[in-house]
Amino acid sequence: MGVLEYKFEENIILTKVDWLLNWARKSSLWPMTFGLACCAIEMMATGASRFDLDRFGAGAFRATPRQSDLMIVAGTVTLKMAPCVRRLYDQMPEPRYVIAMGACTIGGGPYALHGYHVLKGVDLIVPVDVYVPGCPPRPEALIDGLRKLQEKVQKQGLLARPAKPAANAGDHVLEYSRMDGVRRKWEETQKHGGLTPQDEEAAVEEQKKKDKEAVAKV
Amino acid sequence: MTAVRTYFSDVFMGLWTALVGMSITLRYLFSKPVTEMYPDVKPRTPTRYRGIHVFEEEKCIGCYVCAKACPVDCIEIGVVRKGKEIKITKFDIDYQKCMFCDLCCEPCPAHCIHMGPEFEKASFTRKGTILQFATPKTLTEEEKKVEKVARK
Amino acid sequence: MSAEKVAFFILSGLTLGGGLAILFSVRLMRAVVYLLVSLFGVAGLYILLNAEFLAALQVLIYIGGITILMVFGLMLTGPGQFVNPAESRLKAVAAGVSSLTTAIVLLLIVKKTKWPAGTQALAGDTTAEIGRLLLTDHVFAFEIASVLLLVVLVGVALFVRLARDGGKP
Amino acid sequence: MSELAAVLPGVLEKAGWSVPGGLVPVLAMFICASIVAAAMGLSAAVLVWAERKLAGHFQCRLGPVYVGGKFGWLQSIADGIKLLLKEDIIPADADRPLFRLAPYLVVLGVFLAFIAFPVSEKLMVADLNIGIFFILAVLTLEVFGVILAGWASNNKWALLGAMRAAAQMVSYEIPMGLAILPVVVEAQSLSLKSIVAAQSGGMLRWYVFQPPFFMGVSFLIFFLAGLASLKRAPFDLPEAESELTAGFHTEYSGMRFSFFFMAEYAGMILVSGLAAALYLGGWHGILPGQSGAMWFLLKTAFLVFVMIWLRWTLPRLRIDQVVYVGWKVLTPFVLACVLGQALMAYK
Repeated sequence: MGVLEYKFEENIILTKVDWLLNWARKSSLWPMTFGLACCAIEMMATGASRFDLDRFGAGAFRATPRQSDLMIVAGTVTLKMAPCVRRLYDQMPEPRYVIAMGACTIGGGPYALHGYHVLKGVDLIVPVDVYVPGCPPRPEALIDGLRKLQEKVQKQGLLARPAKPAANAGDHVLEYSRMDGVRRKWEETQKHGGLTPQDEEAAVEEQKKKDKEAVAKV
Repeated sequence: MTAVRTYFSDVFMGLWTALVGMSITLRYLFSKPVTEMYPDVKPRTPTRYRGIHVFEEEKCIGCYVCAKACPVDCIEIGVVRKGKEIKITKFDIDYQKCMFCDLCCEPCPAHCIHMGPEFEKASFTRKGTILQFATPKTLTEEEKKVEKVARK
Repeated sequence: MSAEKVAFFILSGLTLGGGLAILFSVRLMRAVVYLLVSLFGVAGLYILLNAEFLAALQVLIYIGGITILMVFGLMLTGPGQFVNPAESRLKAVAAGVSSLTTAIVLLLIVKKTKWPAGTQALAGDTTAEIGRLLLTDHVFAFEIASVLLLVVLVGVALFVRLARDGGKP
Repeated sequence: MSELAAVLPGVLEKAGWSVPGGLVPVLAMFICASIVAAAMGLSAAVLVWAERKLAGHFQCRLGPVYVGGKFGWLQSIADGIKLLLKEDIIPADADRPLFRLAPYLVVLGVFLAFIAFPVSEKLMVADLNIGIFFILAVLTLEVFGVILAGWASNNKWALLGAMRAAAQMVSYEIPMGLAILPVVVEAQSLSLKSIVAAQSGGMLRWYVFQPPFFMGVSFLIFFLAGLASLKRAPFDLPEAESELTAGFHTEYSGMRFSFFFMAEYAGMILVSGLAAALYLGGWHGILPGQSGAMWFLLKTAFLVFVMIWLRWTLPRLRIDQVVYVGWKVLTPFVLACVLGQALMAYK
């Protein structure tokens, strides 16, 4: 999609085409079969008969990241699993979306303060589109998150260049570079054994500061 | 001879079991779907369901007991006390951490915090998952000085 | 130029081009794909000769059977180049001599043979005729071929059995 | 197609376009090809929607509801547009030309097979005198494409899927090919048109119901072998999700993946249609004298429904079970059927 994106000024026809393309994307968000912990059970329930994710066209769970559009990160992301999550995200073709499901995924959950082995929020490694709180969220809550994501997808500008940059245009850059900071720090400390949560937070803060400076310069 | 008999009975049983399975699925095809039409029909959560908290600000006495009881430290309370008058300036619950264990509601002496029936709080940002329950107030300079914000 | 002629040149181009490509490709898997192209060209030529049955047979047996068998074998290897060009000079010389002799012999045969030109078009449905001939005039060849295949089948089954039972028949 | 070529000059003259006489057959060819392609794509889209809807109801769910209209009519359209828009990924270590070629081969195989597809007496592109044999032959292209896809992806799951596909398809082509022999012996022709024409005169003349049911058994075998060659459940080992991620198309995304998808669903229609034409009397109706494309489509739709029904009923077999069924059950049974029918014909 990269070739055509944002190459045209906004006009009526393009807005219509945009609407159509966005409609197609939001009505066919195929999730990846990918569960990490207890939230995955609720995710499966959401796909099953009583809640039926397929009603929204999002029921075709694909086993391979190459064919899926949506990664529902369902469950605690441990530091050991984090690189795999990131790799799976990298393997998905654009446009791709991420739903962070459950407290652990959003910000570490019960492990937020003292969990030495848990990633404090999956948005440190992949850009998250919708956060669904709950421990674990009800299937309905996940469906609510999916609906929110559909709203977001419908508002995307694809072919037409948006009149002004979207409010959160810089966010993803921030998320990416922040992740790089954490990763680097983590790899460094790996050499002399282990990374404490304080180290990680410090790295995040440091990177945030750097990002802000970089953004301010731009 | 038994080998031959097993062979033919296996073939027959293979076909027969497939047919039995198919008759069962056919029955389900014509039975009524059990799906709940969630966004159109809102579900009624069970009476003791532990969803997003309900906070009654006027009852709260700002004693921090709930925050102390919280095993994951997700409640943040700000209070301004002037004599007997209590002003709750902040009552944030961080749903990045909250695990809906109900331990905050039990010790509350004023019975001002409850587990509610709500669950739809999906947000586009990480910050959006920290919910502010206290009504926003403008504080005077004097009040700002005496405000106590506590996490625990 | 009539449509048949155009088709003939395209198809023979495919056949010969595919054959040449097999020779010059260094990756085995691609060579198999070129073989596919070449065999398809041959099948097309059969259709031009009104021999649809033979064409379908060509596709079914050669593409559906032989190339798939080749690919199946190749899948046990990895991607990349396999041909090691000219290990020794002696081999290259031997290969050159043998291919040259083959070429000369083939040329001589082509020159000596009198190619009878068909004077009339064949009947539309050659399939029934093939079937009749196979079971009347050529029944002996037909039966010999089937007996040979049966022997191969039984032999393979026996070998597999021997391998499984550890050499005891 | 020949009818179209005969009618075409008149139509062109009416429209006021002058086309040299030599180009008319070419033009007819193009028109036929585009009609077949459009019909194939459209029917595959409808079938994808139907399968999702039926799958839902088989599991007491609803299937697509919100996407366009009441029954999610537009679901396949949305899927199609989305797949078009997806990023097209070719893995760095893949064999690029072969990786690109494979999906086209798969679609080409099914597409070519539709040439001899007998919808009704008039509605078929070409009545080849080797019709059914031709279809079996070009379907092998699909097998080749699948195996090529698995190899070119340079992915272990894709490779394993492709090897399974090769083993399975080679072993099921034999019962499938042999299963049509009783019909050919009875009809004395390979042309689908004359095979169907030989079954006119009511339901009892259909080949499935011919005593002593050699052809009934071979219908069952043809259908099962067809399922296996389409890689559909319970024979979906080449793309077994739980063990091989997505099998031979693990590395395919977006448009290229949708080619495999389309070929599978078009193949379902193809195999069902063939079974309907060979054994269920094609375009002939239940009562003598009834005929028309409607009947053929109804029978095909029913067989497609049975395929979907089977998929949502049975679990996946193991690879050794699949090969066992192919070689040790279907092949002996179908050989017995061929022998029996030949003896019947000899009298």
